Amino acid sequence: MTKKLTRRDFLKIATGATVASGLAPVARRIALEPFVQPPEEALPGQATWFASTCRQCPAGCGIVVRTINGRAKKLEGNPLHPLNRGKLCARGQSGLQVLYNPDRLKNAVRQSGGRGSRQFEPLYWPQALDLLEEKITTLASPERLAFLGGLMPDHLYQIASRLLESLGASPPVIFDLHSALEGRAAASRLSELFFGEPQLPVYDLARADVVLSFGANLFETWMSPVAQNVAFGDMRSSASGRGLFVQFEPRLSTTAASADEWVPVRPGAEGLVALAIGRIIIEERLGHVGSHRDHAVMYQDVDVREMSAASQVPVETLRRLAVAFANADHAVSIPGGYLAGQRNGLASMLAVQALNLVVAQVGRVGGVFLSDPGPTASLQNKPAVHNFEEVLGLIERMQAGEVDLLFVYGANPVFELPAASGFAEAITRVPYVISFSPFVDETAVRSDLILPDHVYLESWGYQVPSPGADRPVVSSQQPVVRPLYDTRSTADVLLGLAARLEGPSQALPWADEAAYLEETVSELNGSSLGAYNARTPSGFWALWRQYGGWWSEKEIRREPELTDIRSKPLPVSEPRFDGDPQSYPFILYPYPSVALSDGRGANQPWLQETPDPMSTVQWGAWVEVNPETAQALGLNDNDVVRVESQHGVLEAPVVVYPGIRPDVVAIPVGQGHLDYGRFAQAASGSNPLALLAPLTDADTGGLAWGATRVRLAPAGRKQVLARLESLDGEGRESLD
Amino acid sequence: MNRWITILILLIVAAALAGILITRMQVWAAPPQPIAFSHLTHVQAGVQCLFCHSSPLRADIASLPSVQKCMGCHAMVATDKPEVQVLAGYWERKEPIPWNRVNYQPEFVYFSHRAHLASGLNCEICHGDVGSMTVAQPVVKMDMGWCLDCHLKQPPEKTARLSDCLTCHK
Amino acid sequence: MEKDANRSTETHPRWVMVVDLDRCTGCQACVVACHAENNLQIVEEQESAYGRWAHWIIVQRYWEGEYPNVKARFMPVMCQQCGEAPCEPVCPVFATYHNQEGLNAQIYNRCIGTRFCASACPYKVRVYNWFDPVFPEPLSEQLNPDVTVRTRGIIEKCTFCIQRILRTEIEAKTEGRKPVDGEIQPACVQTCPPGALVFGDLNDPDSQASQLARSHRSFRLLPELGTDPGVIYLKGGETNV
Amino acid sequence: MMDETKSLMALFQSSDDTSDAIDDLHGLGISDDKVVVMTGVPYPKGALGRGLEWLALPYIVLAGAVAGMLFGLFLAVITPHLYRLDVGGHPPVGFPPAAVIIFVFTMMATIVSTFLGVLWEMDFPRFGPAPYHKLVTAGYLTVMLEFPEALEARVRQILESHNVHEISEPERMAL
Amino acid sequence: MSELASNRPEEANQGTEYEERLLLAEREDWEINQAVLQPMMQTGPGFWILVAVLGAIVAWGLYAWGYLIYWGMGSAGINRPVYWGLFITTFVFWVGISHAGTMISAVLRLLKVDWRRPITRGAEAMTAFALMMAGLYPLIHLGRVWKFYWMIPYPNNRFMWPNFQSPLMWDMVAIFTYLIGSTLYLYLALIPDMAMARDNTTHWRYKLYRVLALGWRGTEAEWHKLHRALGIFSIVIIPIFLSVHSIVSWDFAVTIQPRWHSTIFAPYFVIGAVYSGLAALASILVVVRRGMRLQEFLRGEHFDALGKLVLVAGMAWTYFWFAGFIVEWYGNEPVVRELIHEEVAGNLAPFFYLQMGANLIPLVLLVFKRIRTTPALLLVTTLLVNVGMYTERALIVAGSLQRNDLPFNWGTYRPTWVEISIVAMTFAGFALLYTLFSRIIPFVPVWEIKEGRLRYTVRRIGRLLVPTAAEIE
Repeated sequence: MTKKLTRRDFLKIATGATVASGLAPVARRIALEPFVQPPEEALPGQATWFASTCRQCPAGCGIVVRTINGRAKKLEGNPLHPLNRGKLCARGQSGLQVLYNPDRLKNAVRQSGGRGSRQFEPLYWPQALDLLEEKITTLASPERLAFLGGLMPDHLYQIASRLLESLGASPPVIFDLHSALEGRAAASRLSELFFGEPQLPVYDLARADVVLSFGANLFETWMSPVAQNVAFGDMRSSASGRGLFVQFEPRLSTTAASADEWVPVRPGAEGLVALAIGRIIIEERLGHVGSHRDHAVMYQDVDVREMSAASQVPVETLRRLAVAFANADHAVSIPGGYLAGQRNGLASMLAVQALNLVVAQVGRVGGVFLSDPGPTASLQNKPAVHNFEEVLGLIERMQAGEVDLLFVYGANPVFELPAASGFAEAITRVPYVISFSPFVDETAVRSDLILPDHVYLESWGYQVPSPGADRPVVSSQQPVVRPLYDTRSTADVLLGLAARLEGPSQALPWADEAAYLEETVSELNGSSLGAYNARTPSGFWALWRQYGGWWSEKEIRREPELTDIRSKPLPVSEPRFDGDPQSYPFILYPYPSVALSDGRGANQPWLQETPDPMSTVQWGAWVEVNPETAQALGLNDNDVVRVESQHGVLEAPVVVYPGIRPDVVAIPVGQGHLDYGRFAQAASGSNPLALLAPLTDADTGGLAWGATRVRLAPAGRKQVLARLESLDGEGRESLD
Repeated sequence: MNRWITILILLIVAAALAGILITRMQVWAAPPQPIAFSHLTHVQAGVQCLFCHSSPLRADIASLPSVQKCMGCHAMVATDKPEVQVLAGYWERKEPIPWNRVNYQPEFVYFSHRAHLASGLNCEICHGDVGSMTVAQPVVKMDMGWCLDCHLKQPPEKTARLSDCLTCHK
Repeated sequence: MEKDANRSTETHPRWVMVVDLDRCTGCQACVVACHAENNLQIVEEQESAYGRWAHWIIVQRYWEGEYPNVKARFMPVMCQQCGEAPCEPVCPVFATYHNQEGLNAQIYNRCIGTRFCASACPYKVRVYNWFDPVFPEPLSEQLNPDVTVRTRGIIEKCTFCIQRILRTEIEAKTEGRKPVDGEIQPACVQTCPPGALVFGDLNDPDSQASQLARSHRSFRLLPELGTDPGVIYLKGGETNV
Repeated sequence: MMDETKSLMALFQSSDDTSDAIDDLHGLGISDDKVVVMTGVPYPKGALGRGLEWLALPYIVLAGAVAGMLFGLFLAVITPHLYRLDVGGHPPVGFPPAAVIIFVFTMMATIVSTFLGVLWEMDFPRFGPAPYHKLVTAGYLTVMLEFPEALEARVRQILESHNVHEISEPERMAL
Repeated sequence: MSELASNRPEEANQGTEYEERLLLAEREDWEINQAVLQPMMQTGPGFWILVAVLGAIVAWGLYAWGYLIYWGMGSAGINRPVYWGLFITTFVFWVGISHAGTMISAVLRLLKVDWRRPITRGAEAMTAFALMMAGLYPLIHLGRVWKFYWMIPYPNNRFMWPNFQSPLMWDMVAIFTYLIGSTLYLYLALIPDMAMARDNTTHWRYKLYRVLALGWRGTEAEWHKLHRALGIFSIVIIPIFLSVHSIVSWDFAVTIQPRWHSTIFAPYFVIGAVYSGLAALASILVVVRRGMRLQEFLRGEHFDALGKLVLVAGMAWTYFWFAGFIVEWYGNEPVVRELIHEEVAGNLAPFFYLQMGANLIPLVLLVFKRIRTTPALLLVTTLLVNVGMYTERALIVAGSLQRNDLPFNWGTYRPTWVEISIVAMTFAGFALLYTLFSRIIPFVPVWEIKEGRLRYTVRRIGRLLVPTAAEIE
């Protein structure tokens, strides 16, 4: 796109405002209903564009929304946004179906028949707030209140934590499966160890000549997929050639399909590969870094042959890649989510990050650097996410009956936590559970009171993307349509609650979240970096909404100062798995589905209908098995197989998958909803978390979701998966 | 003369007539409206089309006036008239007025007032002299033949595009 | 007929789409974008499994080699907008025809559903509405008013987002100019994160599309059929520079 | 000077008798057009001594065929230009499709005109009343005669001589 | 005639050959009339049960069609890429059946083949009814049947005309023409018999026949004109019947779908049509003969001759099939190779062998006169042929579509109850029409029989008396 064009697109974006009750598309109605009061921007039947932020995943891409007659019609990437530069992924596109989902709660409800009865009795918001207040005030002690949060906008987190703080309760526990699968917690721990701060670094694919990605599914769900996709495009046609992109992982993922080389590493041994490569570089003084002396310590107890044997990657391959990596002007190695999913997660990630150090790519273009928060730092006081251990802690407290009141926001722990972690059972021990979910998901069903939040296209907020871009960025979020139903922003609910309690009312003096936001973001005004400035706060507020956020015009990177990481040897740690190899011969690889991510997309028919890139299957879930394994077990495509771990069992049809290690079986996460709306329940397929062992990586406390062993047994049934690809075609592209 | 042939001819003629009749049926009664709105009165009072139907110069559709706009005048003008009181009722209840369409294009047709006004047409050409109607009613059957009639009369360098199905069918 | 005369004198764009297989990461963004823009129906699992899925663009995936030296490639396939389309002449009612901008047009409400075009299409990219689409309220609010909703018994297919082309052209006209290259973007092109899709006018030698089309990597799908597709693929595994 | 004519209907069983009788009647000066033979079986032309009259049928058929061809031409060659739509890179009018259409419509018109033509020729439908005898289809060769009353005796005698099966006043019955 | 009978020398040994032919010689014309009219009048319980059963099937089929229209094409088993299934298959089948009618009565009439006389009407009726059934399918398989009139060329306010480049348009007009042609042909040859029926019946039948007879008296002029008209008809109808099935074949051949895109399709389809049509005619005659006790009119010699025709057509079909197959096999074009593999060893194999068996075995059987002349055996054989031909059409239509140039898009096809019910409906409908027809219209063309009888004589050749047909006219 030309710059000129970006301007024009930008001009289309109106200054945001909630829109008066709209018409349906005129052509589709015979009866015409004109506005009572026409909104400022909206010209009947003409498109108006509003800028906001996508909240389908934690990445925080900027979006522009095409609205007609007060109804959102299409989501597109915000062309000005430094992160996604006008692009948007499948999940982002599908945001409309969150807004227009037929299974949304239309108002606050109480389960009249008790939890799980699914009998919902509507509640007026004042009543709901009374109930809330009563529950809070009657608490024996504030410690007995717990807040479990998942994907939540920054300002809500701040309001919530302020509230809890002022009540004297413990701060929210933030955990969601999506973040766990991309290893957010581990990644920020890694940053602390390396750069002394939790901020997630930016891996500069776009300008790298060699990319070694260790279990990072860059183009699917990991961190900021759109940005990484865009970067990949640039890398492929950069002036210095198309770059070399190598993917290390036990299963050939969608990302690996785009890579130049896929190295099937033994699960959990990625770190060992990285160590070996680093060792080779140092031994053979590869690359253009003068001396490797100050790295020597890190690799002192690394033996290349051992590593090669342990990871089952031949030494020649290691050497070849080491040479390529070291000799590149710009090279980056990326520690991905799958690493964090192992019990030696942090060790592996350290080893991978260390490679960037060895070839001196830290802080460089085409390497790894930290994005400068600039003035956004003040907005950014939010932990990435908490790790699984803290959640286990909460579960214990619930088990022990130490929690009387539980708030759940933006997470669906019953679905997202390993069944073996016992959350479903623990929640029954909590006397009163309040969910803020706009949908009746598995957790909401187990709560007494549901106070549905607006969906993101109806609500306010902002987000500092993490990992950020090559410059300071804040994405702003604003209602692009008037709320469809009598739902209420959770932030407002909490503010309203605070106003009723004397302690919190001091801590949270704002009338509503908009007021809070306007005040907070006005701190950005007047910054010399900003793409725009305004004379008045209200002027800034307008521009902030019109641009869809605030960011710096020019690129600013930050070279992190390193910790003493170099001074001690890197840990060499073998992967360990749950279950013994004899009775459980296969390692389970649950991976986030491109469309459904961790399952939160399962209620959106577009995403259900979106084919999985590799298996081309729509709707269902399946088990990916290596051809030779399949042959050994006498399995074919569509044969249902019984997958059993020490903790659970599930049945799913087989996809014979050439790109997976014979000792690994993969199952996509996301299906298997028992609640969460008609589309989620219509889809066949089951939830692999039923199989997972509730293990953690001791170093980070993160969920070791890749460390479970399973066994397979044919179930003797067939189930035809909704493939695009014809099995008769035997995968041929053409016949000659 | 053989009756056989006559019968045949008669049949053919009858069929032809019926066909023509069916395809050329044009005007039908004006649809009932929630408010007995008289264009005549308003035009006589000197109100221009574009005052109420404000958007056609900028938008595809010629918008109906919002209740607010109606009240703009009728807050004081002719407040004693029963119909105006009905209008006021809608305003108080903050309800939109459920007008019924008079002229409409089927849902598979893309029609832009803006484009047509830009090419120099004016309202009467298609909508007839609505100003003289007490209750608005269609004057022509806005079907494909009617559109093409005009589109094919355009200068030759335009007709190719104007007779391209995709220009109007969506 | 003077119509032919001005047909020949007028110069029209030839809309083409260039698909750079070296950039495509199979992320499926185009698929959902297409659903959102063109009001495609949701057919649900059972029907999909019986080959009745309703995507206008699909990303075909091809395996190469055997474990461990296995590779996978992606290949987005949509209506190829053939210059010499086999699907056009067989339609008894002109529901599909070739317009002057090189588009293989499909007029939904003219279609009577013989499925002849679909049988004749060698790429099998034409989508048939086996049943009426269902949009449980309020999902119907997502429907794009610029695109009609096809009922049962109608063939539909990728239109290169004709409604977006026309909108941009009209906008440009009202601003008294021609659309600049890259201004017209079908939904899939607009959203494609790695920028694998490029849309443009092949008759304009300077357009990005026609520059790419001249690349040594460019090839067409099933060239031996001589359908002169309007979708141009760029071979993966190498770049122009 | 003709006094008013008389008409008789004679039924025969054998074709030989019939033709002989007719020959003799000719001898009496009863011209061919005064003799109508009705049979239930198609006898070879002239078997019963009856000349053939001219038929317009072939010309009707020809006319029909030409009309059909013209109509076909109109559909195949003219209509594509009435609303010009290009398909598959073909010219608006191609020879093969046009040929098919023209052929088929020519044939259709030929068939229809043949049928209408022959009805026209027979002046059908004509539901009487007309002189007829129910025994015709039962195999009797029926001869309808018209002659001057004066000859009646002679005629009857001739008919008898060729062992006629029955002689009767022709009754005009509804058919 | 009587003298012919009396003239017969006692000593002459009478070979069945002409014994049979002269069977009718002893009959008076009115007896023949009675012999033909009698069976039409008797409608016993068996008849009504048959009608009821067929009617029920038709009704169910109509329900299925309604279901199809209401819910959409999806309720049939077709899918991507098999967009055409049983509907088109059965359509081709019926068009094929319709071909024998004209083949028999037009061609044989033209060639003055004499054994045609008793079976022409049955054949013509078969043509008309088969075409009526075939004509339903272009409607049935439309996704939006309520818009079918867009295929009719008439001036309209949309300024739109149908696309005459589309084989479906050729199809429509050709089939319409053929339907008109064969119906008029049937009716024209019927008029004298209507008169006969008129003279021999009372009540409603009389009224009906009277109208249909159009006032036929049997004057020489009428006979003469009728003959001329029939002559023209039998010439004109032949190119039509050739064109119809060629056009049907072009529905497939004009696409570039592998295996369809073939030049031999037109003649191959035509000959296949004749093969299946003649076979169908034979089966029908056997059944009707039994049902209406027409043994006197439909005799071994007719079946013998018909059997020979079927045999010839069958051999011709085999030749054309092979001519196509060898080129496909030799050309080894990938998709076609794949299809052949599917047929010979793949999932289409059962159908392939069924069709080859059912089409070729009859050729062997029909060599034997005993099979040709024994109605029961002939029935089995000819039914076998039609099973074979139906399967062949299914393989061509639904089979070929399962494979195309992009293996990613291959598929399979399973018909649903809707399709099967509708197909059953047309078969039942055909039978129903035929059954009613046989009770209302003289199944045997009486006047033609009489004409034939009139033309026969017996000549003595050596020791034998040999029947000969006069060469006059």
